[in-house]
Amino acid sequence: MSGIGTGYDLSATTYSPDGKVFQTDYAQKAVDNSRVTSVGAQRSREAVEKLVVSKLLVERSSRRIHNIDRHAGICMAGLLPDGRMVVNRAADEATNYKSFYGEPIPGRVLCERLASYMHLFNLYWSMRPYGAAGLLATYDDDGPALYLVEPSGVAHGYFGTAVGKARQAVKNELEKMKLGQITCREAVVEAAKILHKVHEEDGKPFEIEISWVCDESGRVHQKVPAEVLAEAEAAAKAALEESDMED
Amino acid sequence: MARIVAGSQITDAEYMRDISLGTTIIAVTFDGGVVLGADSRTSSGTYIANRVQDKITPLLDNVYLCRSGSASDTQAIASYVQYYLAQHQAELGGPVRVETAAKLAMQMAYGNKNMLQAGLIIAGHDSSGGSVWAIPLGGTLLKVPYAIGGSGSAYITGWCDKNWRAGFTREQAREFVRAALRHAMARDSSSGGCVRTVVIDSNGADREFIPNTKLPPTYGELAAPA
Amino acid sequence: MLVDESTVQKITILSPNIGMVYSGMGPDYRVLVRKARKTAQQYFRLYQEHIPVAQLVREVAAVMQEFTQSGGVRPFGVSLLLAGFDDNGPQLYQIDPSGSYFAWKASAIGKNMNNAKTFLEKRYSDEVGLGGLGGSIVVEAAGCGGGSSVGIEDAIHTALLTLKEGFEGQVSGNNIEVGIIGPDRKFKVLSAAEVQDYLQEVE
Amino acid sequence: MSIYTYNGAAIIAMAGKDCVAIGSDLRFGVQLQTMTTDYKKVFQIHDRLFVGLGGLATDAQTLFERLVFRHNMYKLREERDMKASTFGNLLSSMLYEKRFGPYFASPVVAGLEPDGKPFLCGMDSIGALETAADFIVTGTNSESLFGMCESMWRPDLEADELFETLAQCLLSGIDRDALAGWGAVVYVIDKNKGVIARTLKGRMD
Amino acid sequence: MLAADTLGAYGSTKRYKSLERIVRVNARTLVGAGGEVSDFQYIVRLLDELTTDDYRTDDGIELGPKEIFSYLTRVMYNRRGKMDPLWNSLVVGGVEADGTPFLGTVGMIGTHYEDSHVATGFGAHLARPLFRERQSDAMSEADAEALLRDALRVCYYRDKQSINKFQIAKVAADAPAAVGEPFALETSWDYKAFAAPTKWAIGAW
Amino acid sequence: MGSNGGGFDFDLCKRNALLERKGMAPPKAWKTGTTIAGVVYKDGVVLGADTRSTSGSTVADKNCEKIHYIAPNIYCCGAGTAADTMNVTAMISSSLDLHRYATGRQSRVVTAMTMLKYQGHVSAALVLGGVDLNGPHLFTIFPHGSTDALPYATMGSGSLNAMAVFEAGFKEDMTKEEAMALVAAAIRSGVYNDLGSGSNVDLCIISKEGVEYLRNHEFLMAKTYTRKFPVTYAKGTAPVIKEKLIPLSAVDVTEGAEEAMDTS
Amino acid sequence: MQADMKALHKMFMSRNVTYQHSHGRPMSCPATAQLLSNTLYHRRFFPFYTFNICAGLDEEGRGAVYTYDAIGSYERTGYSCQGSGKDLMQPVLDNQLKAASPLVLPPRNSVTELPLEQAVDLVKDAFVSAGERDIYTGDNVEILIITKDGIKREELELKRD
Repeated sequence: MSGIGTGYDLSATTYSPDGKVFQTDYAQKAVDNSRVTSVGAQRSREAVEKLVVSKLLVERSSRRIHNIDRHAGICMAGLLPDGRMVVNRAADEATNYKSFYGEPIPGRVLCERLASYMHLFNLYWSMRPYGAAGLLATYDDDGPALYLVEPSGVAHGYFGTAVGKARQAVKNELEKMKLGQITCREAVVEAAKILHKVHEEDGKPFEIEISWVCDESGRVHQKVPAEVLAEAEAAAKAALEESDMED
Repeated sequence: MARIVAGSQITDAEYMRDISLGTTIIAVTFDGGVVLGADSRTSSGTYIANRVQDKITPLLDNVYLCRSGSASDTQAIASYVQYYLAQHQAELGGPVRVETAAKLAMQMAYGNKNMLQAGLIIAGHDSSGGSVWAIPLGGTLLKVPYAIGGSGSAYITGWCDKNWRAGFTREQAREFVRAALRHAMARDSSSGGCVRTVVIDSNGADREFIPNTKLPPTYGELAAPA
Repeated sequence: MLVDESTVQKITILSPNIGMVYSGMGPDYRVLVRKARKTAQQYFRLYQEHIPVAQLVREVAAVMQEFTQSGGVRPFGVSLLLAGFDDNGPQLYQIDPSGSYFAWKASAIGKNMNNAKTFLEKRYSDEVGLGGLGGSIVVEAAGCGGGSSVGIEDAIHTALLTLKEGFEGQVSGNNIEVGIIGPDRKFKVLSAAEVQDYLQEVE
Repeated sequence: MSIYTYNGAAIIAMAGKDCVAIGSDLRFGVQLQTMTTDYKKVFQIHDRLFVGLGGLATDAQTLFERLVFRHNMYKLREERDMKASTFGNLLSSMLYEKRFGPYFASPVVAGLEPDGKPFLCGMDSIGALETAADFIVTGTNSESLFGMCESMWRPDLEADELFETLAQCLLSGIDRDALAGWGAVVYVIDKNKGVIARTLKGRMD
Repeated sequence: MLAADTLGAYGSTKRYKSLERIVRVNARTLVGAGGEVSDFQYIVRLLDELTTDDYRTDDGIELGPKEIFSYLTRVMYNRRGKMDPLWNSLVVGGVEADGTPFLGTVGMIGTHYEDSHVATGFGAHLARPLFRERQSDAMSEADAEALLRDALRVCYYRDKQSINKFQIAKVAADAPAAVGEPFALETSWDYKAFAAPTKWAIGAW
Repeated sequence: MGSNGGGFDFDLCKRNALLERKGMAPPKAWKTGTTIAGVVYKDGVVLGADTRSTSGSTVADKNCEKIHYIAPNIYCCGAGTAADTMNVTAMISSSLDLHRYATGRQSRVVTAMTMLKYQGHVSAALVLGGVDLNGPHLFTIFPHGSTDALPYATMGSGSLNAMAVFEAGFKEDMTKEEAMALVAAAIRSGVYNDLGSGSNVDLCIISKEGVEYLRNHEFLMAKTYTRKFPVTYAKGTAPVIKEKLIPLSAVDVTEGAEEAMDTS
Repeated sequence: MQADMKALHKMFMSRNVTYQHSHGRPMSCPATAQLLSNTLYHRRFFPFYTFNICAGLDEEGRGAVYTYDAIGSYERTGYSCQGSGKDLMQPVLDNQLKAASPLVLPPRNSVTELPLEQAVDLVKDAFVSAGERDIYTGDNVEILIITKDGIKREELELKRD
């Protein structure tokens, strides 16, 4: 990552000798260091935990998960303003698609359009890449789906993934789970557990925000109902105590 | 003579327009007589002026007329034909042949073709059995096994061709007429209300009135609670 | 006499407030009745008011006069008595085939009108009641009117007596007709029964 | 321009207690040009009956001549003056007779019945008769006349008060009508005092 | 409470018989329409965009009937301004956030008003007289539905383009907007006089 | 007497057509915007009408009569051109009079209906009601000449409003009171909902026993405000230039002179 | 036309708010009158189908009535009336508020000095008369009385036929 001072990292149109575009890497860095860790799991649900910047912050006011259309939602990690730009773009794509084709935009298409949109910013010197990545959860005729769209323009479908500060820890946990079989509700609890576990070390207060789009929600992307969220958090805390006792 | 302009001052408000028998009319022969049928809706513009009009008018005891087109024109024609036929019957001293009545009506319709808007079907029973005569707008006269007329007939042309069979019994003929009318009324907004049928055979005419509620629903409609 | 007397109707109503009777040729009379009724209707159509007696008499007289002066037609073979009530009160008129007409207090036309008239002159006095019109089947008609005080009863009696005078055979409800009109301006032809009652009173 | 506004007219008739008043403007004009300023549109048939004729002047005049003829014939035949109501019906029949080629005149009849009761009626060009107990108006700007009468008229006005009310209605109504004006004439017919004719000064524009 | 029949007429043909003419815009608002179906579908698409925006902002605030009514008025008025009107007459019914009921109607030229009862097309002539007599803001839901049914029956009798298949949609403070299933009304055709209108009048029709 | 005995006179047609070609639009005849209605009840017929006639958008007559006499047992409500309804019904009424004189029998409603069937030109939409030997009858006659026989019917610009009330409220074999109430409600519905109808409600009940013509049966609304400061003009305020008293013409009636008459 | 009328009202409401933002006080009556004139003329070739009157107090607190045609020409008068009942009401107002004829001395100018109570009485009577004869006038009259101490609203029922 040591492009600093080499002069190769000044614009997205310059390659370093070893074929890297440092602007893109830096953008990815922005995402990785964001204090937000967002988790997508079981192909159609995403959860995100946000570090509470200060006690003065009103709970639930800093939103990370946004609706794009009835069947699609996105959770942004990385620079918040950049994230909003992507969300708005996603919303426009969804609206255009519907007004043109008369039906909701398929997940695949939305992801691909978002990816190419973000990729655009990696081609011209006058633009800097987005310092944000989006976890896109959709449910359409082809079933539920989860995508991760990165600043580089790369986007893949996932059963489960994570992005942001504690992404590696979360991914490890996810791999342990048999993501194919568990139901939506269980997935919410698992996600809450992982997020709590991951945050346990640095002890800073944090807030979690979970939304889902699945059969139970009538294929509509919406915030997980309050009682489900509470239940999940409670389970997560309980799980933490057990693990404290174990080791 | 200068064209009389009296009419110009009178605005053609909805109810002042000439009343039209939007109409579906039908007449069918069967061995031993004929069945005539008609709906009961007359309208002016989109307003139903009369929802229970009787469009099957007696010309003689054994000859009836189905009227479609302009209400005033057909009523005028019907009264003239009734008048001449009555005279003719007196003159003959015996029953008048259906064909004569049809010819008379044709003279009336053909003679005034550019002033009239009348689609007529004349049907009756006489010594030569049941017969149906169709007189469309221009005043042509055609003897036909069965005839359909009025704006509603367009919707049931196919249906009638498929379901018509020579040698209907009296009841089959009546059922054919009822079903044809029902389907026309289901699709043509100018036809509706109830179904009136008249069966004419050797012993005279038998009228039937089927209220709208007794008509079984067609596709897309709901059965009306009694 | 095989004639079903009840079907013979000599007194006719021309307009709600005017009646007429004739003596002479029936068919001629019918023509005049039709014309008179049409004239009355036309007047009403124009003014929405019933035609005054005098005007109708003038029109009928004019028609009859025409038939005395036009080619190809013969005068009407009838004398008419018209009685009516309008704004100018009760009136009785007589029209002759010549078309000349006069207003009478009481009058008689027909076969023995002379003695009938003399009879009337003797009987008549100003106070005799309102216009009354009598007609009998035989070509004989009598009428009396004018005056106001006594009332319609006397007018009828006078008329009946006059008819009886020159009547061959027994007078009865069927062979005598009486038409009356009073201040209610509604000309009525009495039924055979009513005539019969008055006849008793007159006996 | 409708035929009614070829000449221009404003006529009001009003009923009071045992009296009627009828008045009209005095302008005779052809379209926008004024020809004379003393053209009365109200005519006397007999001393208890007046008729006002608005609309096309030529038709109004012809109609008036025919009315006088018919009234004289009636008087000769029936030896009495025509009742106001009878005259109204006669006029209505005469107009309807020409139903398919009508006179373009809209008459107003005002008079006293033999028993002294006021009689008012008005008609359209084909004789649709309208009798009224309060007032009848006609003219090129009949709406302004209607407005005035509707707010000024009160029942049982004495003869003088009736005259004043009618004068005000006529003058203010005329002011808002380009084709009528140049002063006015008002006749007041009273059961006992007979007929008083007054000429009013109005704006000469 | 809104009501409509389910007929999509194509000229004088009763072509489509299960056309939903009342649409649930969101939990608190219903929109019904008469007239050109294609234009109405366009309007529904517009409304969908509006509600999707609402959905996306996901701030718990939803467009109420008053806002939708004013939005639709602007749409209709502006299209009329461009001489290319949406050929519809719309009825907007709903409950505000505080539960107060809302009812308004917009015509194709932008004429819009709120009232406690509205009706479009034939309804204006046939239904409103009944509403004026029997509607009161305090009436119970059952009475309101009965009144609506009577009005629908009259429209079915007298309007050529109607069928005996109706939908009633309701929204209340305590009940989210819902469009009911199509139903048919009982109708009466069995008066003796209907069976043989001219029995006692030979020569009549 | 009438110049041509009640027929029509077409002299002015040519001139009027010329004027029209010159752009002089003919004046608008008074129309009765009108709500008229009729209903058959147990032993008779009830007819109803409003009382407003309009000329354009102005009320010409606030209390005109729209129920016309045809025969002692037949009345007819008219909508359309005011003059036409008045005169058409009067013409038929007078020919029916003549007919009654000739037949000596009560006129039939069907006869009146057949005579009223005009083939256009005359714009009169009629609701004809009456009771004859065949019982109560109610017919509608449209301007172009078509007729309907109905137990309840409405015509005129307010016909839809009135029909709504009928369709909702009609029952067979109603009593006289029920029928009167229903027709009055129908007319009121027209009066309130239709611009062309207004003022009062006239009813006419015809039954075997006879006819009750209730003119202004319901007087709906009077003016809602009278001036607190009525303007009165003292005598002499109007600018009078000339004043003339026109003497009453002495009515000289010459007495009929007695003439000698031969009474041969 | 009701749609144009409401559109104008809506436009004025918003213009008044923006005016208040930039000027710190509501628009004066003459200003509103001028704005209405401009707005109407703006649609010179596709006019607002409305009858317009603008009334209020001018800067000195004196009553002001502005009357308009459809495309914006306006003038300040003492009194005015518009709408389908205009012809019916106009002469009544002239009669009471203007001299019967210009020749009458002393000349009375156009600004009426009727006391409030009589003015309201005249307005109500004018509407009732118009309601009688004009079929488009009726149901209800909304009367706004604008004085220096505020706007009072009165209602008068009319015949509903």
